[in-house]
Amino acid sequence: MSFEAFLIVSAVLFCIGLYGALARRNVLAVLMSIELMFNAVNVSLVAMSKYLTPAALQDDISTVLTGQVFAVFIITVAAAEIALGLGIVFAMYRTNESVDLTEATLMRH
Amino acid sequence: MVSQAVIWSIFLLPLASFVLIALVVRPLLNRYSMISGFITIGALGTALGFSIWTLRSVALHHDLTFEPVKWLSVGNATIDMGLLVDPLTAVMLVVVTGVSLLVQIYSLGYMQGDPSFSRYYAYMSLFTASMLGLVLASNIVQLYVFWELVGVSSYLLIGFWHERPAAAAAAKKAFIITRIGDVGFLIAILYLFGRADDFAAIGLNAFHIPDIWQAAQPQAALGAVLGGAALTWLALGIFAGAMGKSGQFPLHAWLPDAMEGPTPVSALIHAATMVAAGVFLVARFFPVFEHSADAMTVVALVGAFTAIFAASMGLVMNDIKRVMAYSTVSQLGYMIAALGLGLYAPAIFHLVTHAAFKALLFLGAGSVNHATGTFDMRYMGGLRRHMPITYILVVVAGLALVGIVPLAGFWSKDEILLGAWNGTGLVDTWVNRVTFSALLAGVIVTAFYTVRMIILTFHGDFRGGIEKELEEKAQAAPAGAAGHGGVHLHESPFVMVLPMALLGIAAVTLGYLANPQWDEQLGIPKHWITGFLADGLGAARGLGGHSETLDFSFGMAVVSTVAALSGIGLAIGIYLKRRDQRAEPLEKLGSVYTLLSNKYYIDTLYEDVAVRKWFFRVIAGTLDWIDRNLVDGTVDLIGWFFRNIGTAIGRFQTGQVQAYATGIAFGVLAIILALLLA
Amino acid sequence: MVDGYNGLLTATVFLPAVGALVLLLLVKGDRNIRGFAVLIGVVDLVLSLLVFGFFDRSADAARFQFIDQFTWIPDVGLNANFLLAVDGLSAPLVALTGLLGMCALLASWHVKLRVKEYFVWLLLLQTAVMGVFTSMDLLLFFLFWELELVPMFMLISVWGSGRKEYSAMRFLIFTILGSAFMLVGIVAVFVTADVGTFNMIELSTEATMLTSAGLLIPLSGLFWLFFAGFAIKLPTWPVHTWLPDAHTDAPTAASVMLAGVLLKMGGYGLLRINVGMFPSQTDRFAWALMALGVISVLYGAVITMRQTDLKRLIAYSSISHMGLVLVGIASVGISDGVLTVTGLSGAAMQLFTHGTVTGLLFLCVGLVYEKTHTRYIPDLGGLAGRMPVVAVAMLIAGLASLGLPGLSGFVSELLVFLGAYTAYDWPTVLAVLGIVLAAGYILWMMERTFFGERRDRFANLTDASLVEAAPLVLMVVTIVGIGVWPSLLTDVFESGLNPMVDVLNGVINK
Amino acid sequence: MLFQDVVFWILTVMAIGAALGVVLVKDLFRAALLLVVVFMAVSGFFVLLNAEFLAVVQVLIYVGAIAILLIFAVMLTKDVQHGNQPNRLQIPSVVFASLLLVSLITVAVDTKWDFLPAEQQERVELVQTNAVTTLTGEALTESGVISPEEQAEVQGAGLADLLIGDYVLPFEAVSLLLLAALIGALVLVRPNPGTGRG
Amino acid sequence: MSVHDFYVISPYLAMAGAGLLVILLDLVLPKKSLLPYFAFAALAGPFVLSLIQFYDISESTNLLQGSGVFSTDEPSVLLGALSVDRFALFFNFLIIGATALVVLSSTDYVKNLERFQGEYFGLILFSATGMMLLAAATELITIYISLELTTLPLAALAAFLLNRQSTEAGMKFLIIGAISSALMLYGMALVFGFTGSTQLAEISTSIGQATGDMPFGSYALFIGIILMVAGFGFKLSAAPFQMWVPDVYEGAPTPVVAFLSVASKAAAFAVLLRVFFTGFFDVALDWGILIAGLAAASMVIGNLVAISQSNIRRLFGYSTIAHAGYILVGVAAGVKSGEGIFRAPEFAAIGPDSVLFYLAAYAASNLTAFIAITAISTKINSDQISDYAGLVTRAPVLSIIFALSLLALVGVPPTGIFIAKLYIFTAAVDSGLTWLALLGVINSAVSAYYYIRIIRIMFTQPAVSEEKITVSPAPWLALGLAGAAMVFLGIAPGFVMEAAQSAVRALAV
Repeated sequence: MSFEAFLIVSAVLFCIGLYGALARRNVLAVLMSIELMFNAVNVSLVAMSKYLTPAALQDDISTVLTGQVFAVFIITVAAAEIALGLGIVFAMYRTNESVDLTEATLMRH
Repeated sequence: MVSQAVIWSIFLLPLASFVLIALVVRPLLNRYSMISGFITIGALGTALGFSIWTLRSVALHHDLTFEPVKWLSVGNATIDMGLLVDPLTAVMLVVVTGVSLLVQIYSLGYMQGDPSFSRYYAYMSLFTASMLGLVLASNIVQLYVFWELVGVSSYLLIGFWHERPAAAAAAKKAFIITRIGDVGFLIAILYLFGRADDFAAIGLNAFHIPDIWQAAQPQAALGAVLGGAALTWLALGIFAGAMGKSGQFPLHAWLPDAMEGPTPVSALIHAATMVAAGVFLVARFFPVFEHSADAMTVVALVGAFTAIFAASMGLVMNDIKRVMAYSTVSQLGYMIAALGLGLYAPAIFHLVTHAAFKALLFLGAGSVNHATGTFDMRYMGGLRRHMPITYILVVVAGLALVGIVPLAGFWSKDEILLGAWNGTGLVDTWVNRVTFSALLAGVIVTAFYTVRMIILTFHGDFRGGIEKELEEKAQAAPAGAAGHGGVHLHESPFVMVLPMALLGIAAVTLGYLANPQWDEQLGIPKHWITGFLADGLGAARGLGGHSETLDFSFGMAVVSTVAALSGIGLAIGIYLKRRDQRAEPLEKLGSVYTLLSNKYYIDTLYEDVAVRKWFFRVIAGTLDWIDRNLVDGTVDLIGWFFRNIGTAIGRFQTGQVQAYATGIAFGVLAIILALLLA
Repeated sequence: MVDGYNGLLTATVFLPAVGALVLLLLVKGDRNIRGFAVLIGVVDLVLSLLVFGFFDRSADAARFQFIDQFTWIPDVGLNANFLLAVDGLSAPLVALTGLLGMCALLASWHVKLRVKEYFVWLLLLQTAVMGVFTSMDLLLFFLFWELELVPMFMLISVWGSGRKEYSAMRFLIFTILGSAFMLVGIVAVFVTADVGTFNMIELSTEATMLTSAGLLIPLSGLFWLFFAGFAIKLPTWPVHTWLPDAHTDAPTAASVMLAGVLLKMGGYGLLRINVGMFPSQTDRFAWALMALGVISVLYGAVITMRQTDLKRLIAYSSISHMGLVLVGIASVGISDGVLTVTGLSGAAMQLFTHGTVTGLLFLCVGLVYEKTHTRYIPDLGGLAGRMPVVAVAMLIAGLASLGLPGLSGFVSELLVFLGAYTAYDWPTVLAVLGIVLAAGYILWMMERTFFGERRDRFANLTDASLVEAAPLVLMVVTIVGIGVWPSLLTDVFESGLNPMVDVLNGVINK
Repeated sequence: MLFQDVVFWILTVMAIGAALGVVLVKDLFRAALLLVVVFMAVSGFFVLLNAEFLAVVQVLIYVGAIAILLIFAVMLTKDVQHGNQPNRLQIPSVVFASLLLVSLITVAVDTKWDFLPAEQQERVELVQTNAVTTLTGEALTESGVISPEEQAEVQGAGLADLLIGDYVLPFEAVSLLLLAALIGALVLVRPNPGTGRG
Repeated sequence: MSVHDFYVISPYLAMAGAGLLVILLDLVLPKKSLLPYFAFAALAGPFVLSLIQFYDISESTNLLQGSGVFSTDEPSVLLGALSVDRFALFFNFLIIGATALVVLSSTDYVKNLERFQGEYFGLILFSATGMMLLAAATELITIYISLELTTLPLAALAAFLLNRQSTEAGMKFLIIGAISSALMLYGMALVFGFTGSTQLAEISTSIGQATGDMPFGSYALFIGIILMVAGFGFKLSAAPFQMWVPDVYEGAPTPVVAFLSVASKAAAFAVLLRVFFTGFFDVALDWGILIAGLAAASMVIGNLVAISQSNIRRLFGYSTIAHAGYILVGVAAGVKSGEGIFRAPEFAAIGPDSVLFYLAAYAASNLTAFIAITAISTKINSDQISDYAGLVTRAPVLSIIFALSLLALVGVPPTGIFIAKLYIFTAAVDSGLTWLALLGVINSAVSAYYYIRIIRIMFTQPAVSEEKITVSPAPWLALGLAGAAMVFLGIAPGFVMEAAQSAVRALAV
């Protein structure tokens, strides 16, 4: 259970999320995949917080929490993003009768 | 002593006449267009007087060097506008103003009623001014300037009846062909400027004609600036210009076509003066030419060949003016050949006499045309009964051309033949022999076609004139000829006959009186004109004193007369007694006749093969194709490429948002790879 | 450089623009608009003639005169000045612009479509061109250089004929592409370590000139960057293809301005910048200029022969004639000895004379087109009888174009050839052949258009009216005047070019 | 450490397996539920990484709010039957994702990370584990943080202190962000769309 | 937080407050048409505060370093997260100005909305707050939050019309934005992990210790910085992260597009400069090449694809990509390879100077164009370029101003972008990027083709309708202001240039 292991898990989660975000047709599935990516980042950040030396450790012990603070913000932003995202999804669903991204190609070329 | 202002005014008077007619008379007083004629004649009369004054002054050895006016400075040389007055100039001035004056008087009658009367006189004035400027020029660029102006005057006058397509085409042809020769002249000037530093080093101006003479003297104290092969090329460049203007083979093709102009124009420009400018040019630079045996050989051979070559075509022409045109080319060949052999004075002498009798011949042709409306000798005949004065004058002039004692042509042509036989040592002997033979043969041919022309025109029965011609050709009357349309067989009016008569007098007497062969006549010294000119040349070389002239040789006189008479006899024998007046006996010559009447196919070669086919279709066509398809096409292709590559890239824009995200992922990985590999 | 403010040049340059503004905002009615525009043209012509006339051409006079200068962009980033001045090279071109601008305005008397807009563009164009010839700050120079594009583009694409939009676009893209290279050149000059200035006066003075030390781009690179911009404008082979299109489809006045002064900007740029600022490179690459020049001369002339559209014909002949400018500049390439001003002076003269000659040709063609409604040569013929004034003007222009002595074209061609021959003899001889070709196409064109039998369908043609003839007369007088007394111009040109020649001699004999 | 390793591996399998499920299963509803599993597993990781507070937040926000919202959305959009179809970008997605994975793993393994020195481990752990609790002096003394300065320092290093201290600005900004997002969402689900065109 | 801290962040608070105020006013105001004017007036707050701050600090100082009227000796809690210096203030003015113009130009546009006009302006102002913060942020978390604060309201605004195009645009913007942020976050995480800090100043110190022989000296930095570039690249609309741009530009409300293309882009460049020059300068030689590559790709792709567009907003989408390319040239030109054995990167201030100037000029020109497009498309109800035919007869003055702005975008003098391009290419040549400058000018030439095509259509083709196009006073005012700025920057660029230089001096490492 080394630092690298956490990073690798995070990387795997991130890439699965990326794959999902790129390859799913349903917009909700894409949003879920994006959440996966955010979570993956959070795992890395917290792991770094635990294992690595903060630059200002000598001056300020609280810098060991930077990663966690970062994660808190990411979680919050993710929530906001999902809220807005779902708003757009509903609007899109109302006008398009579909949440399929391959059908949302009115504007192209 | 004649003053500078007087000499300048010889040139300026006709110029002023041109300006006055062009800017005042033509736009404002066109209804009174006769004024133009009088202005011109007045100006030329004065100019003639001044010219004679100048000639006298030169003959009295007055110092006539004047300070030139700076026109343009270029690097180490300046292009000046100045006066170079030597015997050659003086003689030419008189010839030009004299012939011009007579022709202008003649034109009063000939051009009467033409709607563009003023324009005609304006052009004529411009021409005369240019020609005089050319003669007076002291600077080679100045000479070139007037040389070109003379060319453009000729262009304007040939194309005077511009509504006749043939006239417009002939004008263009004349200008372009002479311009080809002028390129040589221009390159010679460029070469001189290229040596300007060397000139400047010894205090000379590369453009100043006397300085060029001086620079070409190998024995000059200052040392030769010009020499060797360069001198030959320089001389040949100048000669190229001369060839163009004087219609020497192979640049002769324009001159016969130039007969599309009004006949007085032909008389003045294409017989007496402008075409002689080539001879004048070679003479002007004779001190340069004579130091290159190679150049002299070329000049002599070209002249000799042209003399016989043009004469041969004159044999078969039906158009009276064309006969004379070829005759002119041929006679110019004599002069050029003479210069090539080193016979400076005889060449100019011949120029002078030729100016008189050839102008007369042309004016005679104009007179005939005035009566018959045509120039085609096949529709003339028997005119001697209706226009006796013209007949007599034309016969006199014709015999002068042939060289019959004691008419003017005899004396001058004999000098040339004699000089060719004797040689001057400037060229190899074989050149002398070849030239002499050609010129002698030329005498026979000249005699033949002259007599043929006289017989066809004046003897036999009248064959219908322009009316008959139109009937046979069934075509619309040429617009410009309308004024002379009808056939009214009678002698020309006085204003036309008077100048002819004066020229006739000159054609009879000029030869002997200008150059008395044995002793002083009427106060004119023995060998006056040749001696005068030869002295001038000596002065140009930097030598003082009197120069050698040729003494009359009975032997040569006999030989040339026999040759002339044999030609005359042959012509009389063939034409005068022929049974069918409409037939052309020379047609019996078969393919030779065809060759001659097609002018050796040279026009075809030039116009159809060289210009139309090779130049226009092949070269210009190819370049045009390249321009439209390759150069332009490349541009269009690039444009097309950019437009379409944009569309192609736009194809990735599928509208599906994840494709865009994939683009981002791809971008990230591409950057990683690129940086790793970089 | 001493700051100074004379004001004459500023007035000359900006008067048309101010006039355009006033026209746009205040003047109503087509008649008034025309009259006002022509008035502006006359005043600007007078101003430009004042510039030319009062230019001190004595030997000890200052090289640059009538200096108008103030700081434009302070020395914080770009250090550019508003700097107008003329030297002997630009003073005649200013006069030329005034003259042709005036003629173009007069030639537009019969424009019916969107009259106000038309004159506004035309006046703006004049300001731009005037600005190019008088700016002595590279940035300002470039500014005016670009400013000229839009009016020209609009003039062609709105008031033109034929494939006008295509042609206008082509003109635009070519020129912008050319100026793109130039811009990089300007930038590179500026950023060079110890330069940091756009001041063209300093950059063309020997002491403060660019040297190969401390350069980011080699001097040769700079030379070619500028050359690219000017060559397209000139235009030289093989970047000439925009010109025939633009000319063919442009309205008369635009053609006059395009051929008369816009092309001159290219030649002026070559002289002012390529020769003036990069003498060593000009010397080094003179052979290339010569090659391009000779090719342009011959290629343009040969293709001119094939043209059947009058304007296209003149356009190709312009390519040929502007090739001579390059040939003249190539006189710099003498291998030894002392360079004289001849060739450069010839090139400058060629700019001026071609401006007047081609301007006149286009004016005439414009009149022919206006009256016959065709420019297709085979449809024309025999016009001389119907419109003698136009025919005479056209003939004079044509003869000047083929280099007839006594008319302006001869002097410039002669000087060009004289100069170039000392450097490259045989190539010059080739270029000289161009004058035969010129005689060919000009006279053939005259023959087919004006001479020959009268056509019935032209029976009702009228000759040029007084207003139409006025610009013709103006130009003919100039052409003949310069032809007869060329020193009037050459002296001025030489006073501008001599300093360059002095520098060049230092380079050549190094 | 064995126990923690075992937990780590269990969580890893859970997280990755569920994540794969999220992106692969056809039924969107199940995908959403699997997403909850991932969230829980990540929460577990947080616990393992001394971030108990974060684990709680994770559960509260992700599972309690985000997942629920998503499940509602899945049900409301009635697209469940179409489900979680793949699009045509399968191959590039897999290729790019795996390439990125390779890069990221390289980063994880090959970077010379600046690991925490062993002597600091304990203090850091103390700060991290108790980020949201107020530690008594006693507890600190037990953990080896004895000097008053050190104690004060550790006591001032809570997450909450940071959020209203050093990170007050992002904290304020994020509140604005939430407000904006909510307003945005509110506007977008309004019943009567404007008629204006783009 | 001390009083001084509040003073420091007062422009941001004022901006956010303005947003809230407008939303609240919407609830109480009876006459909705006055709303834009209130929003406009509310911008005076942040503007005046920024102005005060501007005169309160001198060059290369930071309001947090104890200067200013409310200065205290106590270190601020904001230290490290924010740097309110001339650089930030330059962008404050730029963003406030752009926002003001967008608000003014929206007056006609929002009349189509029956409700939620307040929210429309509120979201714009919130987004503007984010942008201003972005320009001042010096810490990764703050940067991230500001970035999201910028992006999310814009996504909502893009979908604001709730028709198919608009929602699609909003959805695309949101999803691409989210994926980019995720990538960027991973990058930030790696950078944070390697350097042990989220503060740019500390990152800068640590980064110098990376000594591996891979690019950027370490794999974490290598991948981390590239992922961050991807995230910023989305905001910059730089290739290859640009593909969302045309679609969103086509679908979103026109004023929003204007806002997006001007203010959002400016903020993105601000943060790019801040992060790369303050944080990552030690590895500048590596990212210099990277940015140069992006610049080249953006210019080429933007211009080439724009040529074939028929929808004007789509065309402007590609045009904005191209302009991002030009500006990136300036960013790349900020790095000079130093001399000596180690060839440490040298800071070339002229690069960022030119970027700032370009952004100002681009803002003026592009806003002019977009305000004109808004005015026109509201009336002719079409975005097809072919429908702009003969516009000169229907709205002469508007057409002329629009044409001028198009010429400005080409870079024809005497407009701001000409000087800006000159400045940028000067910087590029100065830093040895002549090839890039050459590519840039050639691209400018290519761009003339499609910009001038629009002018040609407006001026030379016959009008489809005779109906005049009328514009209400507020957009006229906006158009006038933007147009004047556009020309002013070309004729007298010195003032803004000096401001840009003084701003960049604050950035200097």
